[in-house]
Amino acid sequence: MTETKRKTPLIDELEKGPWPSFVKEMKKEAHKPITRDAISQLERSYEEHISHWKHGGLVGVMGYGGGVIGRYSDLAAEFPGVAEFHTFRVNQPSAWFYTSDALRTLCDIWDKHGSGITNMHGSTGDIVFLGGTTEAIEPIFADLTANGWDLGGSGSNMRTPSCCVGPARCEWACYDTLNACYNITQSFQDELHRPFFPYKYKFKFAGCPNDCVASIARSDCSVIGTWKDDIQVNNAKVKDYEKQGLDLNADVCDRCPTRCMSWDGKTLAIDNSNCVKCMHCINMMPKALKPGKERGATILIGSKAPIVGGALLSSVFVPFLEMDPESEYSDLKELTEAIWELWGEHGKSRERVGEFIQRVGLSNFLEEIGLEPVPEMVMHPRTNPYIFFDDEIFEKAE
Amino acid sequence: MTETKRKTPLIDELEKGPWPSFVKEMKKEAHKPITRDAISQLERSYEEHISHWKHGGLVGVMGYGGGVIGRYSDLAAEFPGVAEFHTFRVNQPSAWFYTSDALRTLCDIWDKHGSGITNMHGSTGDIVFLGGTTEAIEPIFADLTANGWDLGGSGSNMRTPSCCVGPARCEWACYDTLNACYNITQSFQDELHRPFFPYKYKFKFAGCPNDCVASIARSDCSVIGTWKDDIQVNNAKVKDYEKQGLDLNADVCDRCPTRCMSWDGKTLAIDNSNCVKCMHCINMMPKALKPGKERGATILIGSKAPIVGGALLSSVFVPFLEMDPESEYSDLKELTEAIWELWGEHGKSRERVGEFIQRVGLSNFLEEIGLEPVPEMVMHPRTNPYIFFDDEIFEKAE
Amino acid sequence: MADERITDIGPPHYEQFLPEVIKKNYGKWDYHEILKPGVMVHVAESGDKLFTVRAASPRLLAITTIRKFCDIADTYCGGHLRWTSRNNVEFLLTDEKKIEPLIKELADYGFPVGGLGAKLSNIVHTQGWVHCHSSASDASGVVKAVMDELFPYFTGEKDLPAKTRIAYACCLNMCGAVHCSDIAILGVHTRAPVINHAELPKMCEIPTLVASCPTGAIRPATVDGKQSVEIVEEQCMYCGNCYTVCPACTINNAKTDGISVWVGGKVSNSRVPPKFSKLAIPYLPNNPPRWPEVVEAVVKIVETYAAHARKNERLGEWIDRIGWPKFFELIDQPFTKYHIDDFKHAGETFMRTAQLRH
Amino acid sequence: MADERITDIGPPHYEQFLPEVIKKNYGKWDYHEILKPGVMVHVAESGDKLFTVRAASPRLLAITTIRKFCDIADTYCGGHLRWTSRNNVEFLLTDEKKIEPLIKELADYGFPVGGLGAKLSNIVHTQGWVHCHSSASDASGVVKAVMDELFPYFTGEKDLPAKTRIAYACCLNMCGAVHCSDIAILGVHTRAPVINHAELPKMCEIPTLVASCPTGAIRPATVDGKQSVEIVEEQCMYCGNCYTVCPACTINNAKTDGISVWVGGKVSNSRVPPKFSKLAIPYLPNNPPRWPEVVEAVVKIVETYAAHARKNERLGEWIDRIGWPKFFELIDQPFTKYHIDDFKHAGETFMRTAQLRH
Ligand code: SRM
Ligand code: SRM
Ligand code: SRM
Ligand code: SRM
Ligand code: SF4
Ligand code: SF4
Ligand code: SF4
Ligand code: SF4
Ligand code: SF4
Ligand code: SF4
Ligand code: SF4
Ligand code: SF4
Repeated sequence: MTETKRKTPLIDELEKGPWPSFVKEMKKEAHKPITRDAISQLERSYEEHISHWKHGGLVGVMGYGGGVIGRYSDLAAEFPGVAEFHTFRVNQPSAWFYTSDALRTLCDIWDKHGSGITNMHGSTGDIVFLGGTTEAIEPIFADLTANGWDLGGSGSNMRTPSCCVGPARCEWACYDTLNACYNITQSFQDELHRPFFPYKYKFKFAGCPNDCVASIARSDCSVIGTWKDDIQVNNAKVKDYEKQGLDLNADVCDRCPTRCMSWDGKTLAIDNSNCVKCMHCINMMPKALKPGKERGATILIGSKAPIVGGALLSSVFVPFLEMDPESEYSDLKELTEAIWELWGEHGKSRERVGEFIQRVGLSNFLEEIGLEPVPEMVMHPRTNPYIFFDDEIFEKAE
Repeated sequence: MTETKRKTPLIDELEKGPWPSFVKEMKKEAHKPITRDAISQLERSYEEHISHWKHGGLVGVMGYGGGVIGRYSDLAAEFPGVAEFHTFRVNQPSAWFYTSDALRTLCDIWDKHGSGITNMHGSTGDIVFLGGTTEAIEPIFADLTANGWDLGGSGSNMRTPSCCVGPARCEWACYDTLNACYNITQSFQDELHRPFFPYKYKFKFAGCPNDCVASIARSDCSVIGTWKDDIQVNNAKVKDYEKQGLDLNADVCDRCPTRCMSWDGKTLAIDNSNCVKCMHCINMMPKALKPGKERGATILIGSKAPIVGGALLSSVFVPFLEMDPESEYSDLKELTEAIWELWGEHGKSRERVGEFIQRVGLSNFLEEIGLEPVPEMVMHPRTNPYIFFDDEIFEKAE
Repeated sequence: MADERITDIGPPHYEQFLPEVIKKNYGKWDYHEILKPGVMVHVAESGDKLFTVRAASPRLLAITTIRKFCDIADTYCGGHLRWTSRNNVEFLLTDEKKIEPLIKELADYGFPVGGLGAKLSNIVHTQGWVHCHSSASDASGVVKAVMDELFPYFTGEKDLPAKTRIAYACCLNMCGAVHCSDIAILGVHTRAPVINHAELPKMCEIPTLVASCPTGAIRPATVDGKQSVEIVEEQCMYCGNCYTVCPACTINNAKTDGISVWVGGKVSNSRVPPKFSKLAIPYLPNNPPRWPEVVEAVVKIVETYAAHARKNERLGEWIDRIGWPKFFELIDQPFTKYHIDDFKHAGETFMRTAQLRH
Repeated sequence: MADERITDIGPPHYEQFLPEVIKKNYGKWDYHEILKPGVMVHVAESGDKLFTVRAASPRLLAITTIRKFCDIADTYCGGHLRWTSRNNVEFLLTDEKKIEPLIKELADYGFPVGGLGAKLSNIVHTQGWVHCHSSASDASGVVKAVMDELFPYFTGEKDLPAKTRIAYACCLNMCGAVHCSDIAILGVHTRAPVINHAELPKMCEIPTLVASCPTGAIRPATVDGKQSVEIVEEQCMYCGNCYTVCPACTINNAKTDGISVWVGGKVSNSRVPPKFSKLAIPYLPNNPPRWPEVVEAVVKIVETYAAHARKNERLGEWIDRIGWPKFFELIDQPFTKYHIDDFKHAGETFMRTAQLRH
């Protein structure tokens, strides 16, 4: 292991213990001067309880508005290796599947141009190359694209979409998340690379309501698989679960949010008209139950972290949308474009679409994008009587 | 029945039908010119679909700021009888108990001075004398007080407190609602009659969480009886209810909000530490179950109708307060005075205390009135990270 | 001195109005039982019994009627009666044999009994055209029209799953627990106030008026050289608060005022916490003397609830169980843009889960 | 032309990375089963089986390690592997016999397996002092310190009632699902930014800066004759948004930055709708390299949850069942004024029912 410039007793402490150590990881690349200085500067932060990074100026790939996050050390004199320490967001393949060959190619590129340390993956889903100089930006990009890779998003644009493992490995996928994620990413390359929105816009694709990509909490457009018809039940296998010790009443029926199921020791009766597709019973008995056959997705809009108006979860826009790959997701794209147009024109700078909807009112927003209001969009109708009446009410009332 | 000035075919329609008719009631007093004109003007409103009353100027009893609502007709020329048509709010006795003698006295006073029509009772709880002239105000007041009655509240002051029937007739009363209501009303006569608050302030006293005076929805201070110890259970009588057809599981145990009860056909087991005192099980089986013996009340603050900031329900201030009549409710009075002082000084005009608390923040409000925050005050702690930290956190953290 | 003004005496002490059986058993009641529609008994630990007969009331009562009630109370109840928090009148007896004659006399006088237990009780309501300036419709008339139709649910002739509370208010001030009722009927203004610029400067303080508007729709303006205000119509949601503080901002409008219907509120803490009522029907026309559109809509809601809900399930609990989409389908009313909240905390009502029925 | 710049090609198509067994059974999986900690099998309708071995990862990986993973994948998995949405690495096999050797090789290399099913999975986290300018604390270090202690809950040595998701973010920007986690650990600034008045006019647009503050604490001001801003300290709740838009408003503070702990959030729609995490502990000191106060508090919460919750009950579901007062009692932390919401929709969180445990 190459020596760092200074002793690092504090972070060395974190090489101990059973959980894999990020310090060990950094040190694995300490033969690179840039990484060595990153380690030293980190030790300094541990000593002083403060970050030594500064905001980035505008750095990036020619013609792209995003994909590179500029970062500079405020201790550049002491640690010249990290004077520039930018990150590169490389658009991951759908559901983070790789072959060893593909990964080695990526490693080679990063070995050649940067720190050799990565995040697998960033919170938005990208492969993150952590720490490179301004000079290296174009060469890295050239090597990436030459090998079939491209950058992901940053700044006020569409961000890199991501998806759950879906039909590739999961029996519950209600639509093809990998295909949808790939298709949307490819169709909106311009919006991904060239910021022109009021703020960021994220897509996440989950194959069922378990939402294994946290789409409802972390994406402006959350596409969550679901179904319309009856849950598929194999009663013999339900019985098997019972024999193996599952308490059908306590662990399944009583935990159903609408209590629409009952078990008499032989038949699991489900009032499917009151099933809200929560997945719980299916999760409990993967061999015995399956989502229905008429499948699609619920489209929810607007989740985000707290900045500035408070965190939001996405809310229902389209209760059920067919997600046939043949259609190339034209309905979803149309909806998306209508949203972008309205928000793009009237959204304030740094106003996420979820906040924008709250500011202008959901009804007004729907009217502008041409979507009919349906009761599925709300937990309950308004409780306050402050209604803006249009003239049409008098006609309707006659 | 005396003739009104004009035919009243529209409201006459409402003399028909099985429900007691307010039109018949009005006509019972149509021998009085004032009432005759009130009837005629009402018919006019039915024809024209609009009210013909105008705002009151300042009318009232000498030395009082409230108790009389001034009202004038905008058709005074046509209906001189109702040129002035004020209402008098007479403070009802606790829980609306009367003797026929007392009622006859009230009827005589109103017969002598006014329209002879009343509301038994107004929504706040007062006896409402409906329709009298400005001239009649002082004479009515003199006759009332001479007979032991006084006016209730209106305007920006304490409003007439009211209470449920409580220990007078109800087996579930957890404190003496009639006594508390009377005591508070008497103690705060000045605040009731002489407006000096930013807006109105209402008290309602309910003997148990059934809240038969809708206190949690309609009073700035809602005093709701509750208990601390275990529900009193008579299992033999539970069994009787079962025999009479009550489904203990479906109708009782499964409807308990915390599901803290179970019934094995013999014993009703209650995990009292998880009972939230909702009353449901007791309501279902009045002969078998009773609230515990260690009784008191929860004090909740701030409910109101929608004007201006939206409707509010009251929220928990004191989870459990003893309500011993011997104490003269000194704790409740102290709390009330602290609230009035703070709101009185800093509340905006026409800002109810519930809105004021939201504007300044519950924590700040509590700090000012000297009440400790407890988790019972909230459904859950904050979800947003926008915390105003004081210096004390650093000390605590050490 | 005979002339001394008496003030601040407060209400008479309640104790003098309590019947002997109550004084004796005050706070010592053991249980109660509903004996038949409108009649219940409370049994004390001592074994004493108190019978209550509950009669309907239009709330607006002539002193003639009150005196009649007094006579009835003297005959059957030793002069003892009370009113309830929902404006029904209750006769308090100790002699069980007098119940039937009492009921008969009340009925003959036009006051049916009922409203006890899992029934429809009286409609809490407000002044309307009988006494209030800001009413968008009458109160007593709508209540009468609705109760005439729902009468069997009060008397117990028809069954209900649980206590059912209807309330009526004639404007957004909502003088009654309208905002927390199983069914709330609410008079609504639907047009911005018309300003009388000639009167305004004389009658109203402009800063107070401007501050009164929750949406900030009112701005100071000079009209015909006079200081007055203007209202940005698109920002006005017709709350009438400006009218309350300034009579020169007339909100009443004979053509466009109407009635809205709200559902699913409750007050008690029983089973589920108290709930606000939610918008079911934004606007129905104002058609006196019998408001047929309103009556029809309310009856439809009550009948649907009666047919579908489970025992002890309040209207709001039932809707929560079946979901709002199903509710709108069952009552045959459209879901419109008006149903979606757009006030201060609107976002808190959006459906932020994929838990949906399809 | 070799020199032509390639752009907008997007990510490679996923299909080329899928193992044969997946291509063949794509969308035709029948069920899965967890075979042992960290190992599951998916069985296709065809009968084909796909085994997954899930290994821990610190997320921050050296290319040296990734290359090692590639070698391992070549040996056991025909070169196939993937990462999960919580940054674990999954090895995909068809040969059951290779599972044990694979696990051993991973363990030898320092990468234990686990995190499947009702277990603690990896901590989703952010950059911290490794890369971000606005971090109130480090990210990877806190995660490492916590996971070292909670390790048995990842490997399955210790049981948990249900899936348990911890997330970490180093500032209020919350780059991760911190706001909807069973346990969220969040770096917090606790002092208003310090303004560099000399630099500010050069670096930042004043109107944008003023608009960036959610509480309106920032006002334009002239300082030493230069256009700059001032911050009303009482209005600042340290969100750092001004620092994001203007580097001259430094929010980092070595003395006062600290860590808060949040609980009870979730993302899935299973049983109960998704929930935000709620504040459990407002402030703990920032003590690298092992943050003992934070570790202790988080361990206490996990242990209490493990000891008290029912099967399949997520942390937030458990708290909802027992009530917040009990939760604070059990984890032995005080309820303070900081726990009461005072942001925009604060009133919506007040307890508006008398349903209480006493
Ligand atoms: C790298 C990454 C964290 C990580 O360690 O994984 C990250 C890093 C930053 N985020 Fe983030 N965010 C990252 C995922 C997220 C997520 C999670 C997600 O996408 O699922 C969120 C929450 C979801 C959301 O979008 O709301 C997130 C919410 C934010 C916010 C607050 C946005 C809001 O509306 O509340 C900011 C503030 C901003 O935009 O100025 C922000 C800003 C930033 C900046 C650019 C800070 C800044 O002002 O310059 C960080 C750069 C750090 C650095 O030094 O590289 N980051 N950020 C993640 C992106 C990697 C990737 O592309 O895969
Ligand atoms: C008479 C009564 C209605 C009735 O028919 O019973 C009534 C009548 C009026 N109320 Fe009320 N309120 C009456 C109980 C209520 C209640 C119910 C209660 O107290 O339980 C409420 C809802 C609870 C609350 O306090 O919020 C109520 C909420 C309002 C409001 C809205 C207050 C708010 O903060 O949202 C106003 C508007 C105002 O204060 O300017 C209001 C204003 C008025 C005024 C004074 C209208 C005005 O601006 O002049 C009404 C006079 C009508 C008239 O012509 O006599 N009235 N008012 C009730 C009082 C009788 C009594 O003393 O017993
Ligand atoms: C007389 C009265 C109190 C008073 O001081 O005037 C009263 C009296 C009783 N109430 Fe009540 N309640 C009275 C208004 C209320 C109200 C207030 C309101 O309606 O505005 C409520 C809250 C309503 C709401 O939630 O919206 C109310 C919610 C209850 C409940 C809870 C019902 C529920 O499950 O939600 C019970 C328990 C029950 O009925 O099982 C109850 C039970 C009772 C009992 C059985 C209590 C007892 O043991 O004596 C009394 C007679 C039964 C009845 O009416 O069915 N009382 N009760 C009020 C009669 C009003 C009327 O004329 O109809
Ligand atoms: C691999 C992964 C998807 C991916 O594309 O990467 C995945 C895979 C599976 N998830 Fe998941 N989930 C994955 C992240 C998530 C997330 C997102 C997150 O944690 O940020 C969630 C939402 C968590 C939340 O609610 O906060 C998630 C909520 C679920 C649930 C619902 C659990 C619940 O009851 O709340 C299930 C059902 C179950 O476990 O019974 C589930 C079930 C499953 C199953 C059993 C589905 C299947 O049949 O294959 C998969 C393996 C089981 C496991 O991990 O226990 N998965 N799953 C993710 C693994 C992350 C990890 O490394 O731990
Ligand atoms: S979200 Fe559903 S479909 Fe996707 S991996 Fe999770 S459980 Fe499977
Ligand atoms: S999926 Fe959820 S809602 Fe539907 S039956 Fe199963 S447990 Fe109930
Ligand atoms: S609130 Fe409780 S104590 Fe009072 S009358 Fe109703 S049930 Fe009885
Ligand atoms: S009072 Fe309510 S919470 Fe308590 S045991 Fe009875 S039903 Fe359950
Ligand atoms: S609800 Fe409105 S119109 Fe009706 S009495 Fe109250 S203030 Fe007057
Ligand atoms: S009616 Fe209400 S919203 Fe309209 S101008 Fe008047 S105060 Fe403002
Ligand atoms: S949470 Fe804050 S400090 Fe951490 S990476 Fe995101 S923006 Fe940077
Ligand atoms: S840290 Fe946040 S609250 Fe404080 S001044 Fe900056 S933007 Fe405003």
